[in-house]
Amino acid sequence: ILGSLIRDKGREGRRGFTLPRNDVDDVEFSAIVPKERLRSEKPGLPEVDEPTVVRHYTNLSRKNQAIDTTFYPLGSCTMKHNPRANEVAAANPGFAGLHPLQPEAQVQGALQVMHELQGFLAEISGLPAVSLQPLAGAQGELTSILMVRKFFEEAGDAGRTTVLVPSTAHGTNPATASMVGYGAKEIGVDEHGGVDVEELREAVDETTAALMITNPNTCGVYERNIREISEILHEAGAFLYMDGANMNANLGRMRPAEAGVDIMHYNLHKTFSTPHGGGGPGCGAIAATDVLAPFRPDPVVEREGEEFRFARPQKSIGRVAGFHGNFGPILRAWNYIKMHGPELRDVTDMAVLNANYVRAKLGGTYRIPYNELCKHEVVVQPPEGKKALDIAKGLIDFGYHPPTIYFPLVVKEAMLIEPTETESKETLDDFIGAMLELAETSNEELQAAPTGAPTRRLDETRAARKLKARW
Amino acid sequence: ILGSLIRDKGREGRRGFTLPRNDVDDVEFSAIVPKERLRSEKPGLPEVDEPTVVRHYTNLSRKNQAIDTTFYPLGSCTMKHNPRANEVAAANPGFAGLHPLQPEAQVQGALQVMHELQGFLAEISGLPAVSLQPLAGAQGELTSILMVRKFFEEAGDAGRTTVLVPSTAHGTNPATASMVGYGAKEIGVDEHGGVDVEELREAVDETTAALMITNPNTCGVYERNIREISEILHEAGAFLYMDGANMNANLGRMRPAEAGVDIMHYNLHKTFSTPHGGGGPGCGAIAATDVLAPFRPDPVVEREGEEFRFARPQKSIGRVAGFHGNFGPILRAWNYIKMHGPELRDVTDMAVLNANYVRAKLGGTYRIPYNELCKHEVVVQPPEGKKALDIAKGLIDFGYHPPTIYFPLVVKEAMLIEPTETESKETLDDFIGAMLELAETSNEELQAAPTGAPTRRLDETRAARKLKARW
Amino acid sequence: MARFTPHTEDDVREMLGAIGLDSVDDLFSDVPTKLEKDLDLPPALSEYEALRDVETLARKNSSEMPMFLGAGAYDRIVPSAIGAMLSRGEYLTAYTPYQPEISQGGLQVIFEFQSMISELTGLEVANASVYDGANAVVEAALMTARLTKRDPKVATSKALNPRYREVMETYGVEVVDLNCDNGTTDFSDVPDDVSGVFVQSPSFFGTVEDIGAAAEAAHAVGALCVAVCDPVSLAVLEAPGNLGVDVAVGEAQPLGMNLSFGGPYAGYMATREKYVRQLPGRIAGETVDADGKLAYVLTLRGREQDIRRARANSNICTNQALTALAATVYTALLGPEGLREVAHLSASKAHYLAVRLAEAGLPLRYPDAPFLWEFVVEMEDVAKANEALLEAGIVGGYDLGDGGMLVAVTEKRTRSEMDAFVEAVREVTNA
Amino acid sequence: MARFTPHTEDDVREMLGAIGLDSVDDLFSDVPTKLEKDLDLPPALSEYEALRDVETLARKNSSEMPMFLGAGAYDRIVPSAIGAMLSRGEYLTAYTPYQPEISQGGLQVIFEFQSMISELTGLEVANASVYDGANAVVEAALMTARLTKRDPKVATSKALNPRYREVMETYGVEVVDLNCDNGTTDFSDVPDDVSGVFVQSPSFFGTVEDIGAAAEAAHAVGALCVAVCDPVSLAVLEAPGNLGVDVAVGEAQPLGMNLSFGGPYAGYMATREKYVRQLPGRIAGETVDADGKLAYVLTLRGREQDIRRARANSNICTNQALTALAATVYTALLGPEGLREVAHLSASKAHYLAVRLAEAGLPLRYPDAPFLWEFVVEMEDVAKANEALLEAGIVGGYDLGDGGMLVAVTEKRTRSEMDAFVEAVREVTNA
Repeated sequence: ILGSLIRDKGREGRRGFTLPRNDVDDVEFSAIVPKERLRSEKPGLPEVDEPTVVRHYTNLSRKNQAIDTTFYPLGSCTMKHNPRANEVAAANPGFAGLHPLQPEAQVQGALQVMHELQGFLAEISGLPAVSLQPLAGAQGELTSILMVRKFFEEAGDAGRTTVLVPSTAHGTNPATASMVGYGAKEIGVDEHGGVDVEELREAVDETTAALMITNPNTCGVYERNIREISEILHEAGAFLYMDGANMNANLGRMRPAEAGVDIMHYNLHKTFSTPHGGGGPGCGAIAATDVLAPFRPDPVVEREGEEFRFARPQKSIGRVAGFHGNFGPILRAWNYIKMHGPELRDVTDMAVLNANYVRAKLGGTYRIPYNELCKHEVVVQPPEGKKALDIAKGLIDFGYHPPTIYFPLVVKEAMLIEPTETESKETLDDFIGAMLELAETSNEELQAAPTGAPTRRLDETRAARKLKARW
Repeated sequence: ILGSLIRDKGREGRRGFTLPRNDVDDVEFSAIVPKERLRSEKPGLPEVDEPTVVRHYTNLSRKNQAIDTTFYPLGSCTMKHNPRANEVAAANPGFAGLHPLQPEAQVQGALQVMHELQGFLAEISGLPAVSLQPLAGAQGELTSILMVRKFFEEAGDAGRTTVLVPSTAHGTNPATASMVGYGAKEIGVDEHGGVDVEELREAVDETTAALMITNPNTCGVYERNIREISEILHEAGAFLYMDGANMNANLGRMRPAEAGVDIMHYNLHKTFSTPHGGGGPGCGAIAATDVLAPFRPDPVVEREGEEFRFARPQKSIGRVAGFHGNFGPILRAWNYIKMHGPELRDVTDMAVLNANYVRAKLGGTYRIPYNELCKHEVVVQPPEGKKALDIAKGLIDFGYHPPTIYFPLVVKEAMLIEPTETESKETLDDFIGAMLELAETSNEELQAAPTGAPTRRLDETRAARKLKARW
Repeated sequence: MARFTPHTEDDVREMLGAIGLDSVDDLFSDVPTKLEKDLDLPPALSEYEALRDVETLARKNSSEMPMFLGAGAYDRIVPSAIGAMLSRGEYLTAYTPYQPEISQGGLQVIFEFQSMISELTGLEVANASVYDGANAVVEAALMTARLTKRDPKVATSKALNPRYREVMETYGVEVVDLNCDNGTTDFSDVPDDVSGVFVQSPSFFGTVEDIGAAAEAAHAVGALCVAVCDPVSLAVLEAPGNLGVDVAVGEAQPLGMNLSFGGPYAGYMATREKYVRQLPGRIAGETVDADGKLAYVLTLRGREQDIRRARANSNICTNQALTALAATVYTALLGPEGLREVAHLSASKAHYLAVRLAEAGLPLRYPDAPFLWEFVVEMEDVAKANEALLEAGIVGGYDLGDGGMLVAVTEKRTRSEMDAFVEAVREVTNA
Repeated sequence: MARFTPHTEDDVREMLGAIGLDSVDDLFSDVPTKLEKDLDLPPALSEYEALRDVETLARKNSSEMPMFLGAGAYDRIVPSAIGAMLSRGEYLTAYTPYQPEISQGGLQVIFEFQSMISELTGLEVANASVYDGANAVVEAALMTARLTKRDPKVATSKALNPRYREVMETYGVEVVDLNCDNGTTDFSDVPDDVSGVFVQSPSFFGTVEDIGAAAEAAHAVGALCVAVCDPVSLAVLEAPGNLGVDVAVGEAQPLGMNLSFGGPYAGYMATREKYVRQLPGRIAGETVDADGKLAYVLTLRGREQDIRRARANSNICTNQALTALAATVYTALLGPEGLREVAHLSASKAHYLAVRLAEAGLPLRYPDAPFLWEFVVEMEDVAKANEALLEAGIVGGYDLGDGGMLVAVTEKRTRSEMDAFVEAVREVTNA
């Protein structure tokens, strides 16, 4: 029963929701719309009752693991606990029922939230010009690079054709560069896992629009040459963009502005703990220097006396979202930051402590390619002869969500472990114990894993070869 | 991990909740309370963080089955779907934040809800005098019998010492009679599963205070002699009390008043679908004739013009609850009834249809002791040689919550199946299929069940013999 | 068709066919008193319309204002995580855990609740909760009668919440009054035929009573001592179990339950292990399953109505499982230090307000009795004061009806709310 | 210590010891640009204080009023069961289902969402959703460019939501204007170098467009046709897949999502199977596990950024899984008949209001164009009308800035609300 689709649980004529009675004259569609534009066949949607719907989606949920059920050290995704206060905030009908096009005078509370959050994000990054509009991290990247492009357009500098991307970068970075029309050129890493400064120096020239850096990078390593890197770019008239996916390692300890970053995106859902919702929605707010401020998406929120209002930045790239951004995550991030204040630094401190603790305990058994201080995540490799995939599937049988695997690409059999600050030492110790035990488990046994999950390993090839993406 | 207690997941100094800062001078307890009245040792409570709390109780919940996850035909408990609209209603801060002792002028909305529900329950039962105060079905029984006792006290009739209880009654009935100080005398059943009228006639005399009847009774059978029964009692000056646990079989089809019932209790949580919450809270509202009205608990809600107010019934038995009753379930029942209106009858119709369908389909394989029309539940017996307990445990492995077993006591190896109206034919067919398959399963295999649940069968004797009821 | 029933006309026809009937009406052919008319109820509303009505009536209430009402129910902070847990369908829509194999979640919650109550009260065993504080009190009174084999008769004072006393009287418990003129009870003169001596601390008037004296007095006459305690106070006040009491009971509402116009709340009950068989209500105990794995189950069922029927120790059928879950999650979130801080904030603020009121010429009724966060202040016209407070957007204290206002101050109250309280009351008093 | 971190001082000391460090500061010794001051943020608030601020700001908004605003986001009934499902921690706090064995719940939801979108649009394959309707539109535009191997250039009219057009322009899509003077678009003059022809129906002005004509025009010049459709309208309007379109996209917000000041919503995208490799975003597909058991998995990953990097068909990383769940639960609850009824109620009411406004001297701008539940009414001073409406407790329509008010009427609106609307507007118009 659990496996069957909602449509299979229905029968023609069943209804899961009752609507109000019509209190005006009934209109016949055939009387108001030309017949050929009207639907000829009823869509094949479920016809089910509320009890069936609730039971179906409750049981489906029970086939998911999540932070609420298990440790979820998915590297680069910052799967921290989501405070339930944020959910109460987001459910407030005074916000949940607000239409995005209501006149500004009717939405002063919402605008104040946005304005305050803009200020918080400016302070945390040191970059004064914020936009909350991008709807996800990847869109924050795109927005940033679009702003860079527009800057050069406005400056009449047509020769900027390339965006540099370290080989450790998230896949979204080169994809973003391409979408904006830049060639993406890869830069290698040095022996610490950081950007190879010499290679960078050689690559940067007058065609360079920007370097897209992640700091700490996806090897979990702080870019110790960050100042030199930014100087190299700035000397060439190019920008340093920072992918903020890893901001959880920086709060109150490092501000991108002081490191020479010109523009960055936040993943509000990661760093400021909006529930990830199974993949979204998120918010990819950006923060930039005053130089790039005029290019921000339209609109941003400004304050005039006691009034808040929308404003179009002077040379805006235009809008990247239908409305003002994902207000739900915006409200949650605002609430989260207010519950922490300057103590946000503790978040970073404990996240980094946890990652280094895992590093210290796994080292010796697992290979640590960059075994120095890591920041909020650590990349490890299984013992010789073992596959990251097998260890990951083995972890499932221990009740854990596996780390990110096969990323960063620069590390073979990489397992990127991000414990986050909300996990206790006991949880980490248990996880470490499982990892050590798996290192001793035979490959045969590992390859059979998982055996205790709702399914065993899937035939992914078949899914792609015989595409069946609907009922 | 899942099995360990919340206290074991903590460590001294951890905190799961942050309180506001003190904005007045700190008071030292030693300065305001004599030292010997102050706590000498810290209580051994968990010291855990919010992430741990949320994960712990989320994972515990996943070891429960419930209506939201599975068919739950627990006889006499009316495990129907709980509409989520009721939860939204109950969460409304305009009700959830209301103090029970706020002056009446401040709580007119809440009083209106109570007054309207009193009216609905009067209409549904035909009994005009309602009290919403009893906090559970069992307390509704108690309240009813206390009212009966008070009536006789006021009438100066000291000779009423006995309450009659059919052998099919819920255990709460005789327990209630005892608590009120009555002797409980059992009446047997006739060949239809109904009260044995002849036995009743012989038992009723001037010492009889009341008969506590359940209708339909716990054999799922409508008391076809209900009128005769009430006449017998009334002629003897005694009252007919009805246990309303089974009101789900009566809505809009039968009103206790017309059957001669003098007083009854409702289980609002059963009939009107407040979530059962793992055992409570419920609401055991009562409804009575005008004769018994003056004895209702203090207070009831009255309307005066546009104003609603609390009033003490003239000869009230007093209060049975600290405040006005379980307002949460009251609000939900009110909302539920408003969403149904006179169509409440469909609830009963479909509940009775479902039970009879199960009866028709199981008959032949299972023994049906009273194989006539049943109402909203049906009592069956496993095939010769099989135990109700084993079938029940076998159902667990099919993913079902078992029916009530070994009740009613008058039927050996009884399995009391109440499907409720919110289950689909497909669900019933699957359940019936499982029941039929279990009838064919060897006892050996059955006795091993369940094997797919979070635990296997428990050693209940050990729990009682070596009581360990705390960490 | 009703709103939450799946059946289509085809379903109904097929099912009637299987039963061998022609119509739904036939399902009721055995009902001699069939109702032939429609119920006279307002027409069915859709969910949206019904919830609109809820909102309309909610707005007729004065809610979400700073509140100084207590008297048995307290306006405390309810952490957001509680609602998230209570809304889990597996808790919300289950019933009494009769089938322990698929109810381990609920059973362990009860076990943890019991453990927390045991820790707070200093007593060996607690039950899974009863309906509310008042019912815990009356069940304790009946327990003392069964244990002492005396008639249910308890000695207590006006410092016991009058609603608790009323419920006891409804249940046929005789109540003997002890003196409490100075706000604390005098236990020196307990009649020797009572089954129990009841002491509430903090008392109805907010004062911290001498529980030890009550226990001594009870035992001197062969009675049991029952303490009635606000569980939050037990973070700072001595555990009743350490003061000689036999039973501790109380209202668990302050542990994370919404005020909700008086319910649902939960009553807690704890006692010494030797008295456990007279403890009413559900009890979850530890055991093992067929594989020897630790598990929980309802135990000592022999005490209960469904087994023992007329000879059960109470007719109580279920506990308040969901509100007990709220108390469990609350206590886990707060922990001993958090509870202590709740008590500390409340007491600090209450003493601030008491001083400010005294300065404004509104004296404490019991200046010599220790109190935590609730106190009686003398006032010319309490009703008038409460009206003035309402006008200032404040829910005032409880009118004792004798020129006293019972004022409760929780951790939610701010200095500025208290200053506004004093201001509003002062104006009326001076007028 | 921050609020949601478990570590005690002992934990920290022990862990630092294991790492071989003396202090937490040492964890940052590799950071050359260490911040030496505290962040200048307001002091940390407790949960209760923070939520009090939320409430304070919420009250500064004009919410919970009858609303006649649409223009891309609609005030529809959101069934209560949706919130109950979305708050399940297993959905709420999971991430992209990279590990399918422990993500079957989320994956099946995506599969069901895709199926429903396929059914509504009449197209073979849908993705797991993108950020919002506007982004679905621009992604469709880029798709047409990839598929036609032309520059991204689309022909459309002012009847396309201007915000969608703006986002296309931001992304570098060239937009060519078609005529739509009478409220419906004239597709007879499409330039032959466009990659796509876009038709929104119901259009931004609420009118029902001729999608078939758009498809024919597109194909005539070797371009693709993209239809932008309100999914609720697809319960009654012909499926775009049956009218020759190649891609259908739109805003899924009307399917059970709160207005939430503009987001989170979800954009849907569906296309013909032959184009699936150019469809951006996540796609869940059916497969089997090692035991041959049916299961779901993210598939065709080769299109995506994490595999293909610079050559991916989009930089999109995730879908809007939680809001897509809302759409899925909504559509399941309503079903085809329920959706149709939503459409029917909305259309009936909208036509009632349009007639009443016309009677009051406020005519439709496009009297000859068919519409469902949104229409443009001519008005002297829209801003003034909206002020009058606000005074009457009503959120007015969308000010087109040219003497037109775009009025949306959903199933929530009542006759009396509409009468009040007419009344308020009439007064201003007559004044």
